[in-house]
Amino acid sequence: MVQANLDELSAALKTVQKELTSKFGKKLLETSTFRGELTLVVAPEDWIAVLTYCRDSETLGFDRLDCLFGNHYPERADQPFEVVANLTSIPNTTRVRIKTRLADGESLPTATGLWPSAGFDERETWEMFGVVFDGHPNLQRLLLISDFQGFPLRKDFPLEGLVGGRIRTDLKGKL
Amino acid sequence: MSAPSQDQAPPAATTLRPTLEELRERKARSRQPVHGDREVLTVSMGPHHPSMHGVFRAEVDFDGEVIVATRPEIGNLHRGVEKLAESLTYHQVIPLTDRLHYVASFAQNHGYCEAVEKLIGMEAPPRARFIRTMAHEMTRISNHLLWLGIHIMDFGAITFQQICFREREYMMDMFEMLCGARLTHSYCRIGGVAKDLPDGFAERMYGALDFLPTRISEYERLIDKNRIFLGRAKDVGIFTSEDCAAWRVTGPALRAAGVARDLRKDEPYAAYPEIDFESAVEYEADVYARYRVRMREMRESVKIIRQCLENMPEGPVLAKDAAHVIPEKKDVMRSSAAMIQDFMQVFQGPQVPAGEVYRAVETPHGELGFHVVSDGSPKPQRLHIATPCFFHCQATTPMWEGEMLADVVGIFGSVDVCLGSCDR
Amino acid sequence: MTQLIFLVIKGCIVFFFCVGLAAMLIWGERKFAGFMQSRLGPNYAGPGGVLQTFGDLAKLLRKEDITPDWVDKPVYKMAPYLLWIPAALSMSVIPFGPLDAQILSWRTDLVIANFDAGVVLFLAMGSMAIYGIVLAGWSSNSRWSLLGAIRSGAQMISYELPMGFAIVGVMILAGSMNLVEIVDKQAGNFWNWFWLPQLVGFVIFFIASIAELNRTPFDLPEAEQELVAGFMTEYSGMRWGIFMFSEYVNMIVMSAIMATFFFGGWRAPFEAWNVVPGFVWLILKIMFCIFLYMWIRWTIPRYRYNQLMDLGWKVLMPLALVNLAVTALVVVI
Amino acid sequence: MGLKDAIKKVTFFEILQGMTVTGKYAATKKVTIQYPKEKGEPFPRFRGLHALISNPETGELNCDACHLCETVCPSGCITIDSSEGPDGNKQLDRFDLDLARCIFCGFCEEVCPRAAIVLTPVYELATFDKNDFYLTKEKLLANQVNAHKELKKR
Repeated sequence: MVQANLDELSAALKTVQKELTSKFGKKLLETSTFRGELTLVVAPEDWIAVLTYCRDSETLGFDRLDCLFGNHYPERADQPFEVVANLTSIPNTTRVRIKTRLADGESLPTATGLWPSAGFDERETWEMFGVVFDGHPNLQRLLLISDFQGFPLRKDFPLEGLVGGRIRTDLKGKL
Repeated sequence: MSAPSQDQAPPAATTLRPTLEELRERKARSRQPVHGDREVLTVSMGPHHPSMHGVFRAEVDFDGEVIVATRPEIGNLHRGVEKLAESLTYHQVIPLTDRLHYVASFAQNHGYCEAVEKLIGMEAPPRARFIRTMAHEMTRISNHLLWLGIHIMDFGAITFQQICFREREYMMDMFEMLCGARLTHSYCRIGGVAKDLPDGFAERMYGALDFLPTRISEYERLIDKNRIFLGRAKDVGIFTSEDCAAWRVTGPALRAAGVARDLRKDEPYAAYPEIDFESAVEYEADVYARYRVRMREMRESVKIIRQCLENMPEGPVLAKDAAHVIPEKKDVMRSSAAMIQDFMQVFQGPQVPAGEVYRAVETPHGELGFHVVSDGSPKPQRLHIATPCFFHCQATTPMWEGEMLADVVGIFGSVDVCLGSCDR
Repeated sequence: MTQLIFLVIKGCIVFFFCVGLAAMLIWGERKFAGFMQSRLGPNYAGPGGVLQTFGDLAKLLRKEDITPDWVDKPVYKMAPYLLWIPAALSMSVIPFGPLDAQILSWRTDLVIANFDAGVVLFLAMGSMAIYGIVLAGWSSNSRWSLLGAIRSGAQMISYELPMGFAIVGVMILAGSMNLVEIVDKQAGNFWNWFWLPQLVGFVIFFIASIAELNRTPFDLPEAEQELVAGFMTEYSGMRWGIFMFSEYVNMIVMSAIMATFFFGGWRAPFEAWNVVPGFVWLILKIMFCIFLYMWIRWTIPRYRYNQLMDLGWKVLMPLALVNLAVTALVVVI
Repeated sequence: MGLKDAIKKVTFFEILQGMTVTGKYAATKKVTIQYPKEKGEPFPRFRGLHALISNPETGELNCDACHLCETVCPSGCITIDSSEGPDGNKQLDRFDLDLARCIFCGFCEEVCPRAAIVLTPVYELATFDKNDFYLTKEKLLANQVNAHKELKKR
């Protein structure tokens, strides 16, 4: 992982980094920068707290969740899944990335209470990676057919072949 | 009566800018009361509904003609672009991004290439940046023309669509001249653009720039003051700036809510910092404001293209970077170093550092973000595409509630949605 | 006996004129729409594509007429005819020439039915057409069709009233409900026609007639942007074709009525031009009105449901009443 | 609302204005190309049907069987088999292109170091037989008559 080099951050992002570090301190497991972008890793239990603070703090003002998605690192045995949230502040034009790492089968509280726009994102993350979001109002398959087998964006899911889905004949006459 | 042009940005209107509270109140007033206890009529809007945009499907509950609840459903056009991208090198992903939003495919190419260039830490040469800016604005014009025609057709005026397509055809011809394809351009490359401008391109483009503003004025004569259109578009589908932030509605819909958020200015890329333009902002947050924003953006785009053509620097269109760039064909044919670079790039792929970046660009329909995760291999470890349409489809739920059946498609169209981009 | 034969001949001529003109109008509208949209419209079948309608007809007849399982079959099958036969019947009261005209060696009235309640017949038959739409929508048992039928019912009722009141103005001026007499009262040059004294009435009638015909901007019952195809969503093949066809028959009838009420019927615009037979002028006037309908249809967007109701009840209705009162006052004084 | 606006409203000014626009278009020249009868001329860069180019004098294939196009193709529609020829050089045994898979991105043409594979401006690719989409080396070679004259300029 690229080490944190706070010098490459813009002034506004440095403030963000300072503020979040002073507020959460040790709860930020990892701080890294790359190409002028700030990435913070938090534990799953701090996920909502950090996001809430990012949204509600006057100075940070991250009022928009740009995207939320998952990632899969099969080489990390204990915590193979990662959920990433890109936050944007429209007035400050800053961005920050909050990450959390999850073990297989571990669930994460939903962010739909903070940003309703997370609804589709979390559904997609769930169907693609199998990361469950607790408290999500409607955690169903979004892009794939509703009885799709498997989680396609996991690295062990094959790219080609007839896996996962099938032609639906069971719904004949019901639609 | 001449159409209000960009130059006469109305000073009187600025004093009448509605505040957020006023907009909230107006929104509450414009929507019909929803009675939860009544019997509802559930219909399936799309994907076989003739005027639903793309293959979007929504189950809509009606109380009479008023929408009580909607359940949007997407995924009918899911092609697994993100999964597919993990098996292709960074170069090979470019044609896939075309197919995200096939109406504005250059904007997708551009966003992806900007993201990868940020990841690599390189910059395209100046001429390439100007060509990119120009092509991006051409895309914006052609996308807005298509949008305009379809949007007015959503309100029942069918002739408009054909008239707009006529001008769009000209822009598509320009793209064909530029890169060889009309819809799926695949024109942007990591480190520049594929080909230099062809001979006679600038003259043809100037011709288009000359007649486009008059045509836009003509559209405005046709529809801008029409009492039926005003009645249909004003105070309909109000979506305030706070709603936009909560539901990640971006682009013209956000600017129509009075937020001067334009990535071309806020996070400049390509040649935008060197170009003088202003982003169109309206304050009413309704369907009509979104229409106004797009009409003004088209005029701005004409100005930007003209500036690009006038200030276009000479030089190469691809960066001289042996580790990341497929060289130009004429170099490959001539020099053996370029040929080796060609072979290395194709067989090995670009040498990107490990890391992850998020880069968003202002496409015609909103902010398109590419999140590229690299583990140092020539193939992306993960490519997440945060398309505006994905969130716009989701935002139909709060946008439609309390509105009337007749405005379903109109409001949906006013945020400009392409389901190819939404489903990925 | 001769009169009976003449009646049959006149009826046949008018009927086939309506049908033939409607067929040409289908082509004409497509062509005209094409021209307005910078394209050519149908141009393959015959010179300039004039045979397009017959090609369409052949296609529609060959297509399978799908009757969905869930429809109310007798009503579903009957509905398309209900839409246009009543409307076509009101052609019988339209005079297309003077009474007691000489044709070769015979004399006959150039109108099928010359009776005093012609206006009432037209209004009654116009109201009948709604049954076709409502029954089609209702019997289809489809949600879109039902919504279309409901809209259509409400729309027809709302616009029948201003339309009726607009006609009453004409009736007061003419002093009669007989269409032959209404035309006679408009004798003279074109400024003697009723459109000038009844300008407001004419505008109301025109707007209401667009609504009665279900054409843009009032085509809510079949608005494809909202209701797929409204009341005819479930129809296919020739039954759908009849719906399309009936729209044009209705348009001809409505234009003929408008020409009779406001544009002097079969009379020439100038007294001296009456040497040209009356039916030529009538056809020209019908075509002019249809041209207006088409031009409007291909230019402007559609009203929303509540706006349509507002326009009908809050604008046209009071306006029609005021117009009626003023007309009555002027006539009395 | 001023008097002017009221007059405009009563006279349907803006609707008539819109009608003049459509009316004007009805009278002006049409822009349609009557497709099967007259055909649009693609620009030189147009990416259409593929062709393999051979040397006009010797008839020898330009292709060196370097597999670049096969590798770069994002949809994997090109299949190349090569073997060692009698003169010790690589020789092309098979060059198959599945047009039904091709996405016409033009990458094969762009990376080819010999200008052996090009995209011609032929755009009428519809056929009744799916097998016609499977282009073998012979078919691709026959296509080179369509290749644009200004090939070198591209």
